[in-house]
Amino acid sequence: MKISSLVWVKTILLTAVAAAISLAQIQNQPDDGQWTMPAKNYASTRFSTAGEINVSNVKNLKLAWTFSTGLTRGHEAAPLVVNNTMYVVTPWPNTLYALDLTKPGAPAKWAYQPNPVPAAQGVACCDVVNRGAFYYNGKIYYNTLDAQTVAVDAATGKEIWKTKLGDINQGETITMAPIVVKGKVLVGDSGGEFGVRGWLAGVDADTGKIAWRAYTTGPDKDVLIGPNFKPFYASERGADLGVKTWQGDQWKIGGGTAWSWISYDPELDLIYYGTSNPGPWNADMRPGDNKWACTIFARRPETGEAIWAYQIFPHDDHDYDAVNENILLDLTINGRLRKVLAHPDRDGRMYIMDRATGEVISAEAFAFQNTTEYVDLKTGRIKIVESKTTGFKTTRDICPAPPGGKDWQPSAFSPRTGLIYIPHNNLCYEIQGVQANYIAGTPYVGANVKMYAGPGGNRGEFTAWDPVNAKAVWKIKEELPVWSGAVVTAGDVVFYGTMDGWFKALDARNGTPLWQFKLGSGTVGQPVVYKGPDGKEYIAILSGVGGWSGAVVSGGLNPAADGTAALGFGNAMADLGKFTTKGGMLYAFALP
Amino acid sequence: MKISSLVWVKTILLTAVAAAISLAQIQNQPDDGQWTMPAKNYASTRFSTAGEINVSNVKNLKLAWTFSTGLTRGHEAAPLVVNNTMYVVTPWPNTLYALDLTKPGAPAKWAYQPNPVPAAQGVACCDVVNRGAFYYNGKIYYNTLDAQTVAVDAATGKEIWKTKLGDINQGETITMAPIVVKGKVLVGDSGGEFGVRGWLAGVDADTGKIAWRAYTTGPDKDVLIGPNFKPFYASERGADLGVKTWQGDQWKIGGGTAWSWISYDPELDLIYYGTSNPGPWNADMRPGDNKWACTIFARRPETGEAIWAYQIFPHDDHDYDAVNENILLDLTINGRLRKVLAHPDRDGRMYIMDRATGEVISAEAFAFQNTTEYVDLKTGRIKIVESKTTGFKTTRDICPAPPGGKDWQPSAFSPRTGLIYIPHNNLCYEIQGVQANYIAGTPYVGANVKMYAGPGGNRGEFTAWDPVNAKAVWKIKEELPVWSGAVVTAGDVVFYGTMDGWFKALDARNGTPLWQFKLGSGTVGQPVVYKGPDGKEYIAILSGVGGWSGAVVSGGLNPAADGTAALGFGNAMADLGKFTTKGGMLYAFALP
Amino acid sequence: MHSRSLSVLFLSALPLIGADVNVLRVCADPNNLPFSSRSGEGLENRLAELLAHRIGRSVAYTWWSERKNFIEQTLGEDRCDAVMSIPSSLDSAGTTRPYYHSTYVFVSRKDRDLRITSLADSRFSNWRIGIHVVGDDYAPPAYALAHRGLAANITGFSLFGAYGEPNPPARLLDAVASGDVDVAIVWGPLAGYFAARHNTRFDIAPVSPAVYLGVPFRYGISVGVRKGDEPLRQKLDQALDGACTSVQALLRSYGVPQVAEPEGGKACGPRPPSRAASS
Amino acid sequence: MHSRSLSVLFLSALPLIGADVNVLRVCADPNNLPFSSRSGEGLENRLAELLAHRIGRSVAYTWWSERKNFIEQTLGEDRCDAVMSIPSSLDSAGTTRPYYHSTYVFVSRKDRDLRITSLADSRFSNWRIGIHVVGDDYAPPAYALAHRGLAANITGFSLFGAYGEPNPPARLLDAVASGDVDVAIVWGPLAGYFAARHNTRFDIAPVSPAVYLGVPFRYGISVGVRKGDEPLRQKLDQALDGACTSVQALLRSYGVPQVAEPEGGKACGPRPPSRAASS
Repeated sequence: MKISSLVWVKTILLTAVAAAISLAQIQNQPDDGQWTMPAKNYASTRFSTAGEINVSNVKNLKLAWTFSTGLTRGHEAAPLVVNNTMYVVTPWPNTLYALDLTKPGAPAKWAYQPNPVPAAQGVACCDVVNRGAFYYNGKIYYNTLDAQTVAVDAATGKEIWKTKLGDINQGETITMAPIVVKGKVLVGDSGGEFGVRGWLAGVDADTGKIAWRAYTTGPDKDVLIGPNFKPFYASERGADLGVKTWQGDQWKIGGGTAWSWISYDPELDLIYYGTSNPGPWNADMRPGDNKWACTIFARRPETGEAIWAYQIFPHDDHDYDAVNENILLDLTINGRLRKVLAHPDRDGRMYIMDRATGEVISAEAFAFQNTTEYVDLKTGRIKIVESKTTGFKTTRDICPAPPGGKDWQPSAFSPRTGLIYIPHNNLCYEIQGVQANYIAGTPYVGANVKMYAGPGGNRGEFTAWDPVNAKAVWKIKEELPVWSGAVVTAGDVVFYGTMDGWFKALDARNGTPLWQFKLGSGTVGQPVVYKGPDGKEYIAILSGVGGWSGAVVSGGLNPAADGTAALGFGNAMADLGKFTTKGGMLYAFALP
Repeated sequence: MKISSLVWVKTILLTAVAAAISLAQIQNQPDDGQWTMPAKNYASTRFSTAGEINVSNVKNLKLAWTFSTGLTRGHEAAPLVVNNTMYVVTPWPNTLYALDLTKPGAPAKWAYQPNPVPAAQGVACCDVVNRGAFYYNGKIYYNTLDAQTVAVDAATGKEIWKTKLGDINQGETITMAPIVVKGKVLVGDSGGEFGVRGWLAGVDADTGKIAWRAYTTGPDKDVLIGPNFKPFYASERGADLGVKTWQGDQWKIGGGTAWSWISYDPELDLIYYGTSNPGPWNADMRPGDNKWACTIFARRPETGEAIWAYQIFPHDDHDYDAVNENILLDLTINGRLRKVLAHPDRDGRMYIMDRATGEVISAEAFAFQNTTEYVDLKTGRIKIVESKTTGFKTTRDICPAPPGGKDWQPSAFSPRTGLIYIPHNNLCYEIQGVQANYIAGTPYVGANVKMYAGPGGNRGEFTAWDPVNAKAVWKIKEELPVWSGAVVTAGDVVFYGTMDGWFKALDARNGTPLWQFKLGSGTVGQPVVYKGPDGKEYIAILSGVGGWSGAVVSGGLNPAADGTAALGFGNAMADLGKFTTKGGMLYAFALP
Repeated sequence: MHSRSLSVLFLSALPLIGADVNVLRVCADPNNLPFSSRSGEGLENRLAELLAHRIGRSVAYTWWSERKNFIEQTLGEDRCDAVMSIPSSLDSAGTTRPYYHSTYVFVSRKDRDLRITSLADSRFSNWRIGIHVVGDDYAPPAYALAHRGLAANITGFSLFGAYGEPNPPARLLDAVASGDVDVAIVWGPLAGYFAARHNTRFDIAPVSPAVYLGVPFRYGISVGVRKGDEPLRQKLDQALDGACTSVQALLRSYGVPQVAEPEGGKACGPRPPSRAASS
Repeated sequence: MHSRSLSVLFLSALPLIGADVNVLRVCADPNNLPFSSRSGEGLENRLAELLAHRIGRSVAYTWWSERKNFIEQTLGEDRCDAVMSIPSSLDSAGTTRPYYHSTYVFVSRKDRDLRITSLADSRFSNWRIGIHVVGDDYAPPAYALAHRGLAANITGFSLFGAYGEPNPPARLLDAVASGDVDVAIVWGPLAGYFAARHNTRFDIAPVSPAVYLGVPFRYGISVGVRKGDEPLRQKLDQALDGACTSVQALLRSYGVPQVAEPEGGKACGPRPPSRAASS
């Protein structure tokens, strides 16, 4: 796909599209100006009905106040706003701040310290991030890096319960934001170390007791696959596929963590989430489809019982996790109203699926990719480009790179434009045989992965996607991977931040840049919109560069990260390069 | 002095006062919109001729961009602006950033890392602060916490030289901003540990070689007192007073460091600076005047030779350093044009002195104080209130407390209003006998000092002072000590920041609050004014709470620092209390 | 074949970086004999090993020079769980029961036979008196002397000296030996340890009175924990009780001069009912 | 009286917290025998003491578990000056000359008398083969076996295991002993050390060929320093040269199986002209 700085791919009739969409989820959750979960609602649209800030006046947007976290690692969390209080979860040590929005400058009311064990920092794969909290029934729920889930009284900051869900000694950490559905706090693990066997757990919201745990690999009883499991495609049917699609006992250490987003459809009573790549990294070491890694699951929230599953990328050999967000929309496609989920995958394709059945309706590429030819809508099977597979060989010019056409950074959907706004990457890579490495006294060899910018030379993109027609409508090029989330409002303004510290507002209809502000540090956070006690609309975002994307910068992708020693950049700063410095800060913007 | 939130003490005729002032220093340094030294000019007025931002439009002031230092200790430095580049010195590890103001968002051009030894952090008395750099002849000069002075190429960030001036193993550190006069970089030491013998050094700006070093205590040859030494008062005359005013060899470990500001009068060719308190702390242990601690010195910049000296507080028993800034002004007082220095001292008095001779013209209190009755203008001797002396006894209700009516935080002077704008404290203390302590395996006893808010209950004040009539014109109460510097402009706006994170603009004529902005962290920095490459006027300040004032908060002065454990604040946050969080960030403001 | 000895060896191999329940994290000065040293030769090193063993943990050190704000920067910032020696009367930390009581002592050359017993001795006005300066303050006996108008007779010796040099506190005993001062007034454990290792013979006598103008010269010494860490404080108290005879032997081996407990209890008796503060 | 012995004792008492020119700051895993342990019993501990002594410094450890990004998080973030063992061919750090070369080895029960010498052995297709998994990757011989279609025969044993447990790498030898696997392919120093301490008798033979499909099974091991820290690298090179016989004795005492250097030089000969990379 050839792109220029701002490409108007297709003119759409806004009113027509908007009319074509039935918005049960969104309309069922009237917007009271609060922001009680990172994705704004169970449908995960990140759409605010606030319209005070609009395409005409957003150019006047000004910073209202700031709040420093005093920490310097990656800040990926979405702040929450409930009852005129803002809740901010920091990276490790995972402090929860409650800021009083009724007072000038939003001073802290209290801070809750979960005191995660310091050792968890050494286990985290990709910086010690946290992606936020969830408000439910007077409590704030979130996870700590040392694999615990906590419930905190939203009014007082008092700890209600704390439950250990994983073991950092086994390589398990938790970085995701939980969601709470029908009294269950839903939590999945992260784990970069080989040997983790992924899971999603349901924890009782009142007591903290673990009600169920659904493993990603292993026999059906562990995966919570039972008689009600009705996957759409034949390839997903059969007993104990979580064992049989592996060699020997490899499923026991097969990865497939559930470290990212969960959505929920109250009408169908189904939760949706994706699982991560299988382990180990080298695909030649694990023949087979490696189920249920790289899979989207639909489960019952109260029991964890699997209802359907769809493995996006069998035998994944590019680290293409299927963990990205699933946006629940009701769309009229080919004249038929479909209850769909929209899933912009690491593999660079936007999966539009029937969320009741698991059928793939379309799976077109939103990012440049050359690893797959198409998804066979009959069989559900993705058609792999053989020349781009990896394993024990050298492969060049593979797109996208392991962070994917898009990583965890969440998209937004506007019912007014009918578009999905996707912050994403434009990265390719090559594997050049093996290189020596050394851990724990032992030499080993690992793939020598080199990532670089995709076609056009820009490493990031921001794409507006028409999910009905399965096409990009406009695109913005960004120098660096766009690693922040997006948010869109009824003012038809879409917001996102960049790793070099610009917080941007675009016209949601056509991508015209309307406003930008230079944050102190690059952002990998998630913008949110709320109504202040003064009745005004505010946009808030955490800055504080880091996360895996920080590792991307430090991994040689950014040419400025090397060679600047002569200009005085020491080793300690090389990971952030010339684009930005570290430091966690919350920024709240409003019209004057 | 009874004060209300905003007291209009005296109406002054602005034009009359302005006309009465001859402003040789300021007029000799045409303002090109740069900010090349922390005090703006050698006269240390911190007055900018910029008038674009004024009392009418400052309410529209908006944040233009931010820059994160990624550090969380106290940020006390003034940024510099030279050739469209901003230079920012951080707290330890004392990184020097060069920010390119010609590019959107002012990205870093380079960062210079002096790599001070980590051990210096353990020696610093009062947080690992740095108060800024000095631009001279293509180079940036500044000091590192481990007692070194560095010269860095302002264009490239390349180190030109680095000279070790002190020894952290002896308790010496450096936190002050140097000034460069006639090819000499002037640097003084800090040192909280007993045993330091204070000094000011002149270092060759080209080579880094130490040209001279003037000790504060000891024989005249060490103090660089020679035949040209002509103090105004008889009490300052006599051979080797730096030895004779001590018992035995106590002068060898007598303190008197020069850790703060230096001013320079090019016409008289004199530099001015003050020395710190004598050691040890308990005054009963060191009978005598303890010269030349608590003294203002006038010296020749090229040789260090002392021309006059005036000991403000002989035998200091309240830790009343004389290190505060000396603002050089030409004022018509009692019908006579006087070349004066204005020195708002820790003891709470504003010393207006003839800077050619060392004569005290007036010394009235700008802060509430009860330790002294008056300064005898005939003898120069301060009249002590005996009941407020300390030593080996319990004394209550002593004002000001050891941080003084004002600490290092620098004042500003406007030639348009004729007023000095003083950010300062309103603190009192008591000494309740002794308490057990323990260092290095040895029990000892120290004074049990408790500080608390002065009259009115507010711990800080911002005072506009008429130096001609030696009276306050207006005062603003602040909840916390005002530990940031001040700056004033030709737009008649005065700026300062507070420890709870408000950056404020007042009408310089009457103190009317015009604008305020909530910074992410409290500020103990120094605001500066510059003209951007776009021709617009900018105000910049570092936030990032800390410094000794942080210790004040943690020392029990702030009742919120205790007892909040139940609301979740852990020990690690107790030093910052409920008012603010940590984190270093530069903020640059401009009109839209 | 050697698996048994190996398993013993692994008992002190610690699993993870950071806090761990099997580890007693101790902050100590790396250059402060006789109390602690990085090489583990100090009284506090030995005591830490002994107590940790009794509570089923192993010792992990955070080395931190014992200057001002030591307690705040170590226990206060959670750099460790315990420090081995602090005065029992200190407010800024939780303290176990005292495991010894010692006193400031007069130190003079044996061959001068000065027989000093009291601060009230009139000869002090003719003597040069060496006293440690500790941070910004003198050691307690200096205050009593200054109160008697003898400030000029005092020569201060930094307890720290140049920190890189070995053994700074011993400089004061060197000054007594060389005659630079007539008498030194030194904290007992320092005097006992360094005098025993000095080429000069010294007379050592406790400072009397024990308290002067409210300033104590005798101090009970406890193990310090974070304020509120009651579980650890109690464990350490039990360990001190159980190991009392070993602790006493340890103190003797370092030449620590002990004085009777204020309550008149025995060193290895039951724990006194309330905190045995010295001031 | 004891002043002489005291001064020796103070040689290892370090002055200040943090960087100091008299200290060699070494990052090491606290639970990774035979290489390193917090108790100082590992090969790397001994080597660090030996080298530091020769360059006139003392050792200060930063304990850091040796997982992924170990080099980046230790040397890269200036937590230390050196790590004792890294492959000579590693790009992410500066490396001294190799001080030993070792190889992956086949380990089988002696009583089974399997006489394995080559990865090409056709019996592998019938065997269960135990191989360490290192982070996200298998140890090198696994790739060769997978390439031969034997992935299903491989059982992975985490090199880390549950990190809190003693001695995780030894589990693989236990599996050979118990018959859970027929053969293990293990990095030589691990095999040599743990086999000598095991109750079972093992046959140990170097993996051949030495390189298969570009993947080396033999590695030169060097001391690592920060990239660009040429002064320290050179000092350590000189120290390794000067201490060569001591280093060789040390390696023997830990049972490290050595193979000839690629250039055919001697272990204690002059330094090879260029970096002796293994791949």
